[in-house]
Amino acid sequence: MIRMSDKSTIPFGPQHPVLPEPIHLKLVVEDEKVVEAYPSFGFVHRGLEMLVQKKDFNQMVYVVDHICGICSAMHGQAYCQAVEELIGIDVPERAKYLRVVWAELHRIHSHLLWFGLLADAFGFENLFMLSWRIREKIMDILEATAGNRVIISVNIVGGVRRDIDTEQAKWLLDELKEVEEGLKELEKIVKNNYTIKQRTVGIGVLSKDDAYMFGAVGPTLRGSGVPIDMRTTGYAAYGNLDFEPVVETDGDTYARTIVRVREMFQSIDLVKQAINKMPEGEINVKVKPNLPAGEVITRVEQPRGEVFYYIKSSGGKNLDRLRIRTPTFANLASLLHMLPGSTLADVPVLVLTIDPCISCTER
Amino acid sequence: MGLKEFVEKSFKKSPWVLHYNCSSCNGCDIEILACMTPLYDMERFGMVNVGNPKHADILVVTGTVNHKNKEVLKNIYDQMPEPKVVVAVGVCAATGGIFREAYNVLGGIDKVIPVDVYVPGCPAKPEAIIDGLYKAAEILKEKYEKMGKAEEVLK
Amino acid sequence: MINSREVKVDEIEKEAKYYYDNGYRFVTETCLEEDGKFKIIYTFEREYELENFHVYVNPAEEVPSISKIYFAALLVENEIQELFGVKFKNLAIDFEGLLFLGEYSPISPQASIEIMRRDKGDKNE
Amino acid sequence: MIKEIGIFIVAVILAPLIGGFLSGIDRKLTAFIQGRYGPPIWQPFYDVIKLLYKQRLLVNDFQVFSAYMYLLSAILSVGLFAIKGDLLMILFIMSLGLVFYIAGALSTKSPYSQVGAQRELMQMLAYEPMLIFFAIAVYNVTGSFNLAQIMTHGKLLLDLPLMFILLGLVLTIKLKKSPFDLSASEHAHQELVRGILTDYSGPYLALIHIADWYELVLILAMIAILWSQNLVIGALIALATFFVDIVIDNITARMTVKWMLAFSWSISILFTIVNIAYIYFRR
Amino acid sequence: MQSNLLLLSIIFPIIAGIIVLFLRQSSIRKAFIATSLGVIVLLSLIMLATLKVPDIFNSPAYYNGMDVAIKIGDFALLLYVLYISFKIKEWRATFFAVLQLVPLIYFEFFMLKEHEVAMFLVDELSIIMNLIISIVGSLIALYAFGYMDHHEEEKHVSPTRQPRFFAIILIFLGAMNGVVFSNNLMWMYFFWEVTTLSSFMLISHDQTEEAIRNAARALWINMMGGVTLLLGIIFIYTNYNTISLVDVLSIKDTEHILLPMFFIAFAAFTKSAQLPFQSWLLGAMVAPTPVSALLHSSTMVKAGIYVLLRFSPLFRNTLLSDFIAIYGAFTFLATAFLAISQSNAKRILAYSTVSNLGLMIASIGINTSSAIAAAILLLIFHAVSKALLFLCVGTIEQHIGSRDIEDMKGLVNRMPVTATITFIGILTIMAAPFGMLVSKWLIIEVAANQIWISGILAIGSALTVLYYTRWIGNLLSGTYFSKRSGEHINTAIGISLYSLTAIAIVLSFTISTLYNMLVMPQILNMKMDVALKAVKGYLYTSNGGFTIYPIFITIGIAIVLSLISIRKSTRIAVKTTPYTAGLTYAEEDGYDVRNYYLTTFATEGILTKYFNYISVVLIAVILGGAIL
Amino acid sequence: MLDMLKNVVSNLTHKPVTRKYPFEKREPFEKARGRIENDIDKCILCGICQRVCPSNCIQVNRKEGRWAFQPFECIICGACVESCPTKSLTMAKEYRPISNEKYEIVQKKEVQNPPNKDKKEGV
Ligand code: NFV
Ligand code: SF4
Ligand code: SF4
Ligand code: SF4
Repeated sequence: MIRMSDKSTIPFGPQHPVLPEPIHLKLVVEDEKVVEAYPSFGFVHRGLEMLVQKKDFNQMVYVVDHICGICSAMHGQAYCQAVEELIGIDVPERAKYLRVVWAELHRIHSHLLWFGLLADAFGFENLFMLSWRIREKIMDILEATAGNRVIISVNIVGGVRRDIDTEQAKWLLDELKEVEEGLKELEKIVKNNYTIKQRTVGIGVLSKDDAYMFGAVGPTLRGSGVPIDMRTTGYAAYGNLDFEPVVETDGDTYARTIVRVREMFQSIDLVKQAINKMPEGEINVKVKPNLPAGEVITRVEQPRGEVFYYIKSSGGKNLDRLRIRTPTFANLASLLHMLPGSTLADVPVLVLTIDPCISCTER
Repeated sequence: MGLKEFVEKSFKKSPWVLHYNCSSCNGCDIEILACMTPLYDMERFGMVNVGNPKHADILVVTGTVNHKNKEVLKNIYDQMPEPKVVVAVGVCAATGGIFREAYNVLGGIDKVIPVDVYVPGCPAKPEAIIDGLYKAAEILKEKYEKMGKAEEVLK
Repeated sequence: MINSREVKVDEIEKEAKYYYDNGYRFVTETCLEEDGKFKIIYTFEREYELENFHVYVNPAEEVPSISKIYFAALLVENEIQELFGVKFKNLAIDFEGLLFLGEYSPISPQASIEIMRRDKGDKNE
Repeated sequence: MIKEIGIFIVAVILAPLIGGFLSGIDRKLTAFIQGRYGPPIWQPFYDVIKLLYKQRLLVNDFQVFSAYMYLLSAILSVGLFAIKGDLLMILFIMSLGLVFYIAGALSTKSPYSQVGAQRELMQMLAYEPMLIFFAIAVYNVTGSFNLAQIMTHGKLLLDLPLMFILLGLVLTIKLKKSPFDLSASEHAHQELVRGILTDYSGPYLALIHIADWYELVLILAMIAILWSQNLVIGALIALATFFVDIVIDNITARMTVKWMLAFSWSISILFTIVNIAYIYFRR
Repeated sequence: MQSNLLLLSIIFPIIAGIIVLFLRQSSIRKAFIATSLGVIVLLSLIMLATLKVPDIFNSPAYYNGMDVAIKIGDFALLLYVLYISFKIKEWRATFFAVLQLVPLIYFEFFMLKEHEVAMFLVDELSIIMNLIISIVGSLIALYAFGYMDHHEEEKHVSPTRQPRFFAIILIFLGAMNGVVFSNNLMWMYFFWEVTTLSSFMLISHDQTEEAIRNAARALWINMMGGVTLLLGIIFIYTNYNTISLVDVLSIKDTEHILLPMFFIAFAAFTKSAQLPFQSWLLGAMVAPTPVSALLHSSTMVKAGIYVLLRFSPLFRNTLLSDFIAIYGAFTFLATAFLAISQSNAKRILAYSTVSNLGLMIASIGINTSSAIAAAILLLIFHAVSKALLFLCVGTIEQHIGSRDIEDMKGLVNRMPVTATITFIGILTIMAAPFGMLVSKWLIIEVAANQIWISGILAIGSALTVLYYTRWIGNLLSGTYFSKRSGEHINTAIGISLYSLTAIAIVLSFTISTLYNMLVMPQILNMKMDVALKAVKGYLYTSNGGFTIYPIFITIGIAIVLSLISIRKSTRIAVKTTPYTAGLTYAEEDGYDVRNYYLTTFATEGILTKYFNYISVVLIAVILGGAIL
Repeated sequence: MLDMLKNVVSNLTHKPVTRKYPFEKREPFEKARGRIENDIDKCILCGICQRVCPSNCIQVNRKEGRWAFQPFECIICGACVESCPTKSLTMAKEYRPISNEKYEIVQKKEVQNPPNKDKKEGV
């Protein structure tokens, strides 16, 4: 007698249109209800951490920039901050502000991108188009200021490579105003659309304690009511800027969406503040070609949460060890917690609710 | 216009795109997605993203091949019906780009499947991707013409 | 610079429990090679303050997993097990070395000390 | 008889042209709604022709039969509609085709197409009763299921305003548009890859597309006969419904199966009862 | 002569059955049974050809003997039921047996004034029933040759219990003929009880605990029906002083008829396993499959429908009739719902049977000429198709050891013939242009101005399509890489499967002839105007029409085209694996999707509970309709 | 849903925002990084570019006077351009055109022209 299993198993990925990135979930479902989910990663694993052995610490900036195309500048920033701390140099003030500007622009573009994908995951094509349309403005800004649309590679150890002059700054603020208008429209849509609420409210609920103990970070954590935001530690120029972590308390997909939408407004505000407060001056300092020995941990708030950089050096041009724990990696545990018990239709939404970035995760 | 011409034109006018991200850094992927969005709108050329190899004519691959996804890439390629064209977007897909030396990377996708069009750039600009796809559509048409002959030979 | 204290391998669980009970959040574990041994740094956080401790592991030793205490440690421990070849015991879910690497990838690629041999058949899922 | 055969053939030839054209308009309009230009109007024809001449990729033999069955029954139902057959019978023939379409998808062993097929079954469960309700309501007004007789009535819309809305709903479900694009969707990005269509490929996918066009025309025709006094107006009403459906597609997210069943059943039962009560009240 | 023929068609199977009991040698027994079955079929064909119906037939020479025998039989049967109910401690059966015994004694000895009534009333309805009983019944019995051998082998039954089995089957066939031919209501009652008893004995055939428990349930529920049937007859007699069916049917003054009609309808409900009595039919699925096919889908449960049809003119245009319609429609919908949550093929078929019986009852309740026609058509087509499906499931179960439709995934590769036949069987039961669907069309068409009923029917039919479609999908699933194997089919099994398939298709194909020959005259008998006409595959009423040939042609074209396409494909097509998101496809432990059983909405248990409550209320309403 | 409707209506009444590439080409931004170009005349073959390149895609061979560049490995980061002492390396704003095959750009110092010589790369 050939007995098939009582439950259905459905592969979700690696090639799947909802997730632009390859990740495989083996879903065990009953009717449409997901009973268990077994993840399998590694389709993007390249082994970039080990490139420290082959590239010197200056070249590594470009490598970490290419860890991910979405949060690339912030990876560079985190890495540079770590190395700078290791060497013990102080970055010029202007560079710090510039880093804030680009980081926050990245945050906006990343959130808009995510928002589009989420809309796509619950089948709202028009919203996807809308949010990506708004996003193109940011891409233009990035290209105009840094030279590339996606991987801008502006950070180097000791500062930044490019400057934003006053004229460009003014243009940038004008463009941001338009983005802000678009975002307002977007916010209204999210808050008032019945179907979106049906698909997000109460989906993927993560309680405050769970979120905290599963080590969730970023909007995933803040959507559950825990106000942890690395930017409040005041790295780069954040110490001089005025902002509060965005927190929502419901802990469901909707709350996380709202957190991200509000963060975009916050980011626009931060960019404005940074540009207004930006002092004149140098944008980078020269660094010596050799590193001192030591280990450093830095943490930087990425769009998806805090990234954790550990570097260890024992002198020389190359680092001994670079270790990156990305926000998605930290959030995956929460995802695995949320998946069982959801419905199949909600799986894409749930996967996207933590805003997964697999290339970050797997490096 | 005769039927034959119309069919050939159809192949050029309706290339369906399948996008597979094969350990890329997302940079190229989001640019491909950007091609679908209103500002670049690749649907003007009849290109739609189908997400299913069995419906696709053009396989757009970003990123390098690593040990885990080379089979996936091969499977997807095999499940596409002829005529089919492969476009490698980004330098990763061409040679492995900056990841070449990492331990889990095999190199460009041409190590696994034949590639027809290379779109350089890191990431490739949306304009370049559209160029690439347009070129791919032309190659698709040529391949169809060749395939028709192959079929005649079979008969 | 980081400060971290050394603990013994069999005290890991106790320490983790201590942090758990005191409301610390798990951040990550970092593995590196030092003088033919593996050093695993455990990092916890409370109110933006990091707390670290580390252990030295002999290549042949098995490390007790804290994934039963902190579920979040599951992935990182699997990762270390896979990329370095350090064996963890009592993992909540053991991916058996197929979390990141494929069947034909190099074995424990981030470590120069090789301890793991792959003798499993087809499990590439 | 000869005349009827003539009409049958003409309808069968015209319907896919109209259907393809409409779906071209659909795509163009959707594009405009999203702020872009979109494909040329003739795009669906290019697509289908291209698919027809692609290589055949088969998973099993039954697939082929299913695709043909789906297409042929769609053709038959449109033809019968054109020669003014029995409304109920047309609906049954439509569902015959669907049975094969779904069974074909179920038989292919791809998890996505199977889940898609299951969902399509649910969708069928949602709209099939609506269509029968519609037929019944029409009967209650005109006293007949025969289209010829139904069409003598002229302004059915005034009697059946709610059933008209139901038909609009059916159209949305049939077109696989948001919020009901569960089993597959017009757009690629959805959780089931292409859902029920996943394993149909090449020429067979083309057959299914053509069949979809037939069904689109059929449902639009059903809407049109609500104003059979002047079929031009009827056609305009149908097109307006089509337009509204496209707009709805663009302002809603995809919903879940559960929601769809609950919604469509409660709406259809409520609307039918209210509407029929209204008919008797008007008498 | 003709009445002797009728008598023979009742007596012969019974005698043959008794003889079979003593034939211990397998080959002789089989030969004997086969000949008897042949005789039975022949008899019914002769009757079809020669009987001038409708008419009453009498054979005074045998009347008294029969009558006395039946009277004795009545008591013997009830006492036997008492005995077994004691033995298996089924007190409800005891209770109902006593409840029958007491009125029976009173009725037979103190009320009934002896006067002779005609023995047989035969009209087209009886002929139809008789044809179903003999032809379908014989084919099923033939099938049982192969089935029972395998069954006993599997269960290690020794010594063989086959003589008992076939004896009961044969006796049952005779009894069924008795039910449909009898003019004397008391005879009908007797045969009715015989069918109950044979059902009990066949359900408990395997003698397992579960079998006995379920058989006991079937027994007591059907005994309850027996009580009400008897009560109905007694009421009729007290009011109209007759137990002759012909006389009853010609009653003009219908003032007192409704209450007995309710009782009879109640009996019909129990026999047809309508809600809330469906549990016995589901339990009966433990019986060997031929039993399920014969008794519990195609013939015995139809006795209820037959009785209702028979008496339907008496309650035409009454509130009772309307309520029966609603009740039937409700059963149709509710059991269709229940069927959706099932993955056990036999339970699906059982629920579907109940559901279809409900549909027939609903259309009898609607009680217009087209509705009755639809009911009769349904009766015919359902009997053939459902028997076929049951037999298919039986065959499949013996091969793969499971009757779960999930286990039938890819069956077409393992058992190509049976799977194809099952596929066709399912098609004949749910898809146009086959008879079942045509009848359904007719019912919806005639019910169109009864909103409640038509609404229920609309949803119910969609549900029916749902649970059959996914079964088809499972049967035919597979890829070019699936393991294939040939199939060996036992001759007896083969003959019956093939002939049933052929009958199912041919009957659908010749639906207009069938209608004109057998159904329409029956409608006329019932003194109704014929609204439904049929010519050359075109059935039409004044409201609409259904034509079947174009659909057959369509299917034909599809077959031809796909054959061409597949043949062409072998040259240029690539046989590929199903899409699995890019993972390497593995045929055996690939990804697998079960059907949706909607268990997240409601489970069978809960639904059954609520549906039972509703149905009890509905029966109470029917009673109200009868009294008012 | 009405907010979305407003958006729909405004989109329908306005011209699409699509940039009609390739029919209308946009001017690249001032700072855009398109592709690197080497003015071999200015190049002194110092090899700094080779050393800073994170992607190892420049090979300078002073003896042979050969400056080789793998355009399909270059990530267009601009590090080489910034560090080139003679500014012989420049960043062009236009992106590198697509191609049917990979190639290598080899420039020789001694040879006057042609400056660009394409050669298929043998990977
Ligand atoms: N935010 C972010 Fe990353 C990082 N680090 C992470 O998961 O996007 Ni690609
Ligand atoms: S080519 Fe560049 S942007 Fe594209 S995937 Fe590779 S590293 Fe990322
Ligand atoms: S750095 Fe400039 S000058 Fe030196 S080799 Fe490179 S291109 Fe020539
Ligand atoms: S742009 Fe960057 S990657 Fe390209 S050659 Fe120059 S340094 Fe190397």
